Amino acid sequence: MIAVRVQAAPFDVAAETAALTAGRSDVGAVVTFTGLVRGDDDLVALTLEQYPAMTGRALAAIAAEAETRWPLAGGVVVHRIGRLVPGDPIVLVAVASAHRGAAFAAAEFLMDWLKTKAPLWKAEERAGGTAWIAARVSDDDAAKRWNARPSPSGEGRETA
Amino acid sequence: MIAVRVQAAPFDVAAETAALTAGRSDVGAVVTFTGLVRGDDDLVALTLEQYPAMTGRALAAIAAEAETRWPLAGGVVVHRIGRLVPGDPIVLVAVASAHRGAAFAAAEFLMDWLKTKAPLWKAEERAGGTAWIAARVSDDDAAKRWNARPSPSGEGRETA
Amino acid sequence: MIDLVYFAWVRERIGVDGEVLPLPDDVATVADLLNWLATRSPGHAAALADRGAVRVAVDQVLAGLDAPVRDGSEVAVFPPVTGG
Amino acid sequence: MIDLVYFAWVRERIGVDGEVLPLPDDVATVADLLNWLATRSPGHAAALADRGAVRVAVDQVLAGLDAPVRDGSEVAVFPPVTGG
Repeated sequence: MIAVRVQAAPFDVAAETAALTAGRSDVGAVVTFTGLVRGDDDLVALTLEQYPAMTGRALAAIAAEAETRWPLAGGVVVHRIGRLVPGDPIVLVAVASAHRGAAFAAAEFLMDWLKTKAPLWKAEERAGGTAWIAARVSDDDAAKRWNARPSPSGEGRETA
Repeated sequence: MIAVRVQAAPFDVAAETAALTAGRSDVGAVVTFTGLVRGDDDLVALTLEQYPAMTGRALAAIAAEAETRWPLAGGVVVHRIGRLVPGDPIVLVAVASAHRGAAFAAAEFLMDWLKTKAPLWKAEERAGGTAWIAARVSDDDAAKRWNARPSPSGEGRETA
Repeated sequence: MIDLVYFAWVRERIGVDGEVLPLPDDVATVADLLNWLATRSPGHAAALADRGAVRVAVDQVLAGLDAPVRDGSEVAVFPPVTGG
Repeated sequence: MIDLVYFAWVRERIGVDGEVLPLPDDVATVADLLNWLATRSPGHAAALADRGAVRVAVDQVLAGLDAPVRDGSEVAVFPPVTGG
């Protein structure tokens, strides 16, 4: 079961991953991805907006999809919203599985989706003002690779 | 710079990853892999043995190789040795990069190598006795995919 | 009545997070709804000037221009999602 | 002198972690060394019975049977590594 949350508050990676393995001896692999706000091009802050009813539903659906694709022991997805500054953690994906291949693939699948398909909108705040970000084509390509085949294999790791 | 350590003591994932991002705003992605001892087939304990001079050198070499293949902001590899029981964390790979693709690929590359090529020997302790484990072909296949191409792309995520 | 919610620059241009309006009889589809909304204020018109730049969800599910809009629906209008 | 170190079941069968021995004049290669070591005790013989089952590192670098062995080298004998 992969739990999903959208919240303004920070997350505690250690606490989230400890919960995935507590009391179990069938988990051989825990992969975590922590995304942080980069200070590229003098970014001052990033503000994320969600559509709560739709964002939560969409995250739950992709989490369920990951569970059908790979044999997972558990997982958690936490996406932050609100105003974040460079260096702030913005997204956490943690996946537990018996084997490393499934854990890596599921984590990367979830991240590719989150970066492109999650119903979230981002505004970038710089010295010159604040602007809403348009969807990025390269990220869409990264997400598409998961649609091209039914099996959980991957390719093209270069995507950002 | 990817630091490498082989030690009997447990590791602290949160402290290791905090060190990778402290004071920086150019890290967008931190991927961690934590390997845990699985209690398959009534395993009682796993004992790992290293050849200190060779194991440390080999880990440093693969860490340097990962740094030439992907643009990384930093990383750490910690492998435990000695007697470990099911549920115990046994290996940590943490990699920081500007982008998620490089962080995922480098972490998976390091793990494929560690699981197959690291100069370590494992003995499995069960109710019936203790036996040294032979090298596994499927893991070798997982490691080989990184040799087949010069670019840091990947395929065949199914490998365990 | 129809429950309208707006996000990102659609929200900023219209000037409100959302609004609850009586559904006109001649509004049957998402396209009808956008045409009607665009007449309501200069802000609405600015937000909906380029129909290709906005996406619509009916009851939290993405919907095309031909999708039906019914009394009691929640209709969200927003830019293409940018992900996390 | 040659510094020999053993790991895993090679160590267990030989019965010691390692040993420092004078290098015989007729031992020039890894193959020569293994042939000579196998004659030293029943434990050595058991550990080295199947040469295909052991690997050798000279000064911490994997070495083939033809690799030279020199006075002062550290030679490790172990099973194929199983990784972590």
